[in-house]
Amino acid sequence: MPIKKALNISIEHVSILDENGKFDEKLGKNLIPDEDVVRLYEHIILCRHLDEVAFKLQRSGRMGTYPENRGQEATSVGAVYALEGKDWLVPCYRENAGLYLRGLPIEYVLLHWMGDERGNQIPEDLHITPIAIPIGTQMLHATGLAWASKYRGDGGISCTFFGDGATSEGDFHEAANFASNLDLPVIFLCQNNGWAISVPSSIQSSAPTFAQRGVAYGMHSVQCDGNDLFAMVKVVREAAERARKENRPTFIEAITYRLGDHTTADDARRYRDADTVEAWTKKDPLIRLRKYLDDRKLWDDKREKAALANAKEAVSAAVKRAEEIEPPKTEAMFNSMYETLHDELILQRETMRTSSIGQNPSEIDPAVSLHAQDTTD
Amino acid sequence: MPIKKALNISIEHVSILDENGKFDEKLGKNLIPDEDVVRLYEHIILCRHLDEVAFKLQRSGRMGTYPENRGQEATSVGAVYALEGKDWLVPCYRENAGLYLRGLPIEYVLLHWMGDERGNQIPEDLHITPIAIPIGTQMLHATGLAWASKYRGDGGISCTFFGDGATSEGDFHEAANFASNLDLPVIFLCQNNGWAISVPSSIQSSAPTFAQRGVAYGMHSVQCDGNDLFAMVKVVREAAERARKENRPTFIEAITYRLGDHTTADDARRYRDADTVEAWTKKDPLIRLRKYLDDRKLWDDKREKAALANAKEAVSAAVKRAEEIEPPKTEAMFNSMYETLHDELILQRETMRTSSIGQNPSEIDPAVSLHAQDTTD
Amino acid sequence: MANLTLVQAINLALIQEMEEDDRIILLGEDVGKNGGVFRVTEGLWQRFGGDRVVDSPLAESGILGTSIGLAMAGLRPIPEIQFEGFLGPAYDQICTHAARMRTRTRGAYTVPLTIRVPVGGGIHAPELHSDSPETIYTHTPGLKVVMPASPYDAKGLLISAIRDPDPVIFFEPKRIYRAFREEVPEDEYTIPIGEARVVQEGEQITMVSWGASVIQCMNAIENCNHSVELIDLRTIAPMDMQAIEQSVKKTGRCVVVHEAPKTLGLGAEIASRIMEHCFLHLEAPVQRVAGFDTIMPYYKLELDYMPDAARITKAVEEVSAY
Amino acid sequence: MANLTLVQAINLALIQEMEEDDRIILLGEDVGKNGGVFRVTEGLWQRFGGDRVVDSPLAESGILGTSIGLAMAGLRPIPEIQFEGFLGPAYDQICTHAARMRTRTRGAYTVPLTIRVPVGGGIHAPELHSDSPETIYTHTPGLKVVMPASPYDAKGLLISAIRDPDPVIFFEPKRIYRAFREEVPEDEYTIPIGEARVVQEGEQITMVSWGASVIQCMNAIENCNHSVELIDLRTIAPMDMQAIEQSVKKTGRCVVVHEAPKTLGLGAEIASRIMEHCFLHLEAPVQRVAGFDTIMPYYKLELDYMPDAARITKAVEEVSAY
Ligand SMILES: Cc1ncc(C[n+]2csc(CCOP(=O)(O)OP(=O)(O)O)c2C)c(N)n1
Ligand SMILES: Cc1ncc(C[n+]2csc(CCOP(=O)(O)OP(=O)(O)O)c2C)c(N)n1
Ligand SMILES: [Mg+2]
Ligand SMILES: [Mg+2]
Repeated sequence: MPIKKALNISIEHVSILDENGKFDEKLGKNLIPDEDVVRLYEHIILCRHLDEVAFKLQRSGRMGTYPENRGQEATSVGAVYALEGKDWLVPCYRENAGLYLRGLPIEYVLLHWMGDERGNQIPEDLHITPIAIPIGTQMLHATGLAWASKYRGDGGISCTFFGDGATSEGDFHEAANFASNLDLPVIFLCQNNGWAISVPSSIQSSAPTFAQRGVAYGMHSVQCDGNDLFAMVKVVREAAERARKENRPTFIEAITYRLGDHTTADDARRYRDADTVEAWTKKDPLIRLRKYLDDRKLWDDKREKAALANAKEAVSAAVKRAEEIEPPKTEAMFNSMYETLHDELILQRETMRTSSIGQNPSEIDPAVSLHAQDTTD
Repeated sequence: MPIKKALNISIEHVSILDENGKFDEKLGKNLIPDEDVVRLYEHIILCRHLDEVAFKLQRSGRMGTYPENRGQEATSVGAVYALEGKDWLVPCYRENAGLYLRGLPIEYVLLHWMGDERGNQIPEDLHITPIAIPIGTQMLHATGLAWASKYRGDGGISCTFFGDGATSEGDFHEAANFASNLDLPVIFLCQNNGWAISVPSSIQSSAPTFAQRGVAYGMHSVQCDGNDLFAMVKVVREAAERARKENRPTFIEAITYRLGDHTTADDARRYRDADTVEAWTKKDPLIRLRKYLDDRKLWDDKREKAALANAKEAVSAAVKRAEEIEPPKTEAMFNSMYETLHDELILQRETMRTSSIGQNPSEIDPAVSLHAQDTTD
Repeated sequence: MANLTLVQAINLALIQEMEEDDRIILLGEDVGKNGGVFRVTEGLWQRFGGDRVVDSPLAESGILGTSIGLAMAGLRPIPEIQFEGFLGPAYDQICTHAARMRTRTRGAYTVPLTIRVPVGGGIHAPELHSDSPETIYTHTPGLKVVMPASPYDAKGLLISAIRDPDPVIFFEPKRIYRAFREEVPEDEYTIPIGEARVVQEGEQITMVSWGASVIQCMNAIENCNHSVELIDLRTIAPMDMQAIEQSVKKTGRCVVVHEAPKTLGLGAEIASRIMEHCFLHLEAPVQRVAGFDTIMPYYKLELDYMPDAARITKAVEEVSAY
Repeated sequence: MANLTLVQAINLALIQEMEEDDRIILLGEDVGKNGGVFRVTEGLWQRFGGDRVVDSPLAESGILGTSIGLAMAGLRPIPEIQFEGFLGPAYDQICTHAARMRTRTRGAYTVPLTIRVPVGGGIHAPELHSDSPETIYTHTPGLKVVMPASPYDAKGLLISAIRDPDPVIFFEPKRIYRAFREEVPEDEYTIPIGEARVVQEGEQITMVSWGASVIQCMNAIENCNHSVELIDLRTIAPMDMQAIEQSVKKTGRCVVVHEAPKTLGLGAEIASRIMEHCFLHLEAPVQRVAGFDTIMPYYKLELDYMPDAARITKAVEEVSAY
């Protein structure tokens, strides 16, 4: 057979709670206990409210650039719910909802965007790495963290979050390739939200799916509805099991949509039409979750109101904590450069100068400026 | 259908003249006219001889590190044969055989490895870019060159050559992704020769094929026997047509084997066993081509002898040209830094100094060293 | 003549050069319909179409490497890297290929491209959006590095960069993208790469700077009792040493001001060359008012990091009292 | 005590540290069964197994980025980059993450890793196998940069680097990998990072160098009529300015020698600091004997590019006649 098949592959798409609130009982059964669905729904309400508040903080000059998570919350919430506390979360910047679920206090993220490194001083036991600004780079850290877990045999795995745009970076490729070839327990969770700032996802990949990116590495790859909390929990749980039991990575394409601007520095009306956004608004994970809860009599307007009130309280307390933190001391920018600072750095910190005469004021004494007089004639 | 197929894909493996010399008449018919098979066979004989000579040149200190092509010649020869003169060849360093077929004088490659930049001063009409030392980087140039061809509408395409190891680099990913998403006429020709120096290809990819790397980009991908001149011509010709007519890239995995050491600086016995090498020796493209020609009465020992004599003459003439070139002038390292050199560079070139006093010898004159005396007391 | 911001001056230069030369292709992240995150390429996609103003995949090595291929084929690509902090992934293509192709091939291949990159701090941006990496590329032979400090210079220098047969990194000081306006001629004009500008003449102290720091220098000079000669380098590589030498031989004192960290910031090269060229004329050691040898902090502390008028003024006073 | 080459001294240090500390993992291209292309890791794969000595895929950003993750988790990865010319793809991970993680997180995360990289010219290697990129990483706050010039120092410095809680780039001057042997104690010992070594004392001229150039300096001094004090920096970042200052205040004259291009080579920083710290003691401008501001040429011309004893000697004579 001179022409023969070298490979045959297919990728599945998973959906359980669809955009109309239709629930697949078979797939969804026992996936999430009722009380947890309620809790996660409340959590998303809180995160949604936080986004609103953060947006206003930025607009009123109380915070720098901020990236809304609005509309995408189910992706990270579902993923983190499906993981264990010892598993590493290696985020980009659009998965706050998941990080809070793990236990990251809200003010950390606020502080980060308020231009304060203390927002990254993440408590050790949370197993969360700091928000990654350079796109695509953090996936390699996830690979390394997973490797450490495997090396130590501590049973932990890594889950790294990134956007459709991030899959275009070489670092994504190298991370996925390392994970697959070295058999590392990593979940690559691609949040395909349709956009990388103003660039549509079709420029990042002209292939029918992003999920097939994972095929390159011989990695199990799957696509799912990222606005479907249940689908997220299912695929991440399966991926986590694959990682924990077989040390094999998984690539997940979660299809979602960025309902807001890229960040507060962006104006999405410049490059996308309102109709598409409108259509996606109807696929909001909150809407279908509410319907799910309503159908099962797990929720009502009173509880909704209470949840919102709780959210407001929690968010405003967090904002207060973020805003009332004492201003960072100037010396902070020196102090954590190394475990032990070298002389030049100490001198710069003590004098707040880089000009040598200023660092050594005795040199300004006219008595020592002999030399200057010597040569001016 | 909450779980549905998002994608179904398969990859073909093409073989026409197999390792036993068995020829698939249907696929191979009219692929290469007899006289061209003879010519290409003779060409590979020449390249094989060149490798031997180059090896000896290195061992006797007349040349630096040199990478043998031995055993892989059919890959690049088949590819270049299937392309047109206006198409860009964007090589790594293990496709000399193809470059010579295009018309690159042998002494260019020799000069390169003799540590002489003039070996890269490639005549314009050859459409060959210089040997690329940093692995993986040249594929992006191929993407850009193909883009320029498309932009100008000159009908040209690009074919870039690289190894199995190179597919692990982020630049490969970015090149393939750009080519696919911007619809550029590029052929990505992966020479999977089993090794990246001492590292087996299984460390570069644990997937069943390298060909599936291309699937990630929604790119047509195919695997073939890289030691089969006919299969190479077929897949590259089809890829070229796809590029020329549809501006679509193709990923080709050509399975071959590095029969020699990685380079003359390597000793492959340290990391691989003789048996595997022995087995691959039998799959040498020359052996099966000779059988093909014998079967068709296109060849005999007399012609073989004549071909070898011709090869010896051509190679020794090339070595002579490479060795008899006048030594490069020191100033050459300055002269092509920019189209117009800046003052500092001219000064460095004229004085061959970087120390300022040396660049301005008047400063050494005792008459001007007044200052020194002034301050020593 | 129009009264333009630096952003508008660059935009105008791009339009005019693209009208003249259809070998020019712009590429980068968000440079198309959106007109760039700073709106530098605003309107160009609409004017020249998607074949010449191209939103690329999110991959800086890809942008640069592809541009190198375009340039080797004789086109004139102008890649944009969205922020200086994202030059990192493109570093390898810039330094191992763009900078080396001409000399590696002894002139058979050249890489005429202009890499546009917003640079520097002071706008309350997130991490990695406020750095000053000019040392990295100035230390790399084969590149030219340009950084304008005014709208007028921006237009003239960018046109020179685009027409230059060698790779040029065009750093745009984002802090002054819209900080002030200046009269900019409608017609095309060039400012030669490699020539500094004496912003203001003076007799007692030479001050050397470039980019947004030039404005800090002007602020410092305003409230200063000394006669300061301010030189705006405009081109960082190659450096106009003649202008510096001439001035320092007159003043005998020099202060260099830059945002990049002190250690191996460009100030080190300037100070060394001044010592080499003007040793007998120096009345005081050349002073560097620079960023600290720390990572550029997040924005709450960025103004503590960056040289400002106060730090510059102090250095001026100290160096003149020396 | 054993009489070892620099390669052997490094190999020994790796073995001893790996025996002591099972958090150490080596990774890189060909470091496993093959023992590295320079045989620096020879025998380690056989001794410690494939879990601790790992042949990685061919991807430098991958090697570094993965190492950063390993280090953040508390392990002590020692990645090897096969040649300095291939640091390019790893540049972004080194500079945007390894160097920044501690200060970005105010100490919550640290990146204790040792990046081993053969460096420099003089061995007739192909393109991009002979460069000297120390400036790039010395200008990047958050890193430490080390380069030994002898087997003894190599062992002691490498052990310090491995035990250092911050990221260290350990440059290995490949030209002297096997150029000579030296007595190296069997037992473990450390040489502190940040301390220079006075190779030879002298009164008239201070000479500062590091790595393989130290040998060129010694050759130059041998045939020299002046009393030269030779300082081997050993650590490039942070620099031992005290040692330099002390010497230059005594001699009043200084020559710095390095392979990297002159412009913004480390010589610029050393010269500037000397001017800043020793202005009134200087009898002559600090002289830089460095690589030219060209791309390191292919090997036929590499010796014309690199500072050798003849160029150093000339500079010594000139600076003393000044
Ligand atoms: C290396 C790098 N290049 C460019 C940027 C600028 N930038 C910030 S976010 C972004 C788009 C990211 O898109 P995607 O990965 O899809 O994530 P999303 O914002 O949609 O969640 C870009 C280009 C960056 N932060 N890092
Ligand atoms: C960026 C980079 N990293 C490392 C090297 C060192 N190196 C040279 S060849 C090689 C292996 C290449 O393997 P492959 O791509 O399979 O090509 P082959 O040599 O097998 O033809 C390596 C690691 C390099 N040249 N460039
Ligand atoms: Mg996105
Ligand atoms: Mg190979």
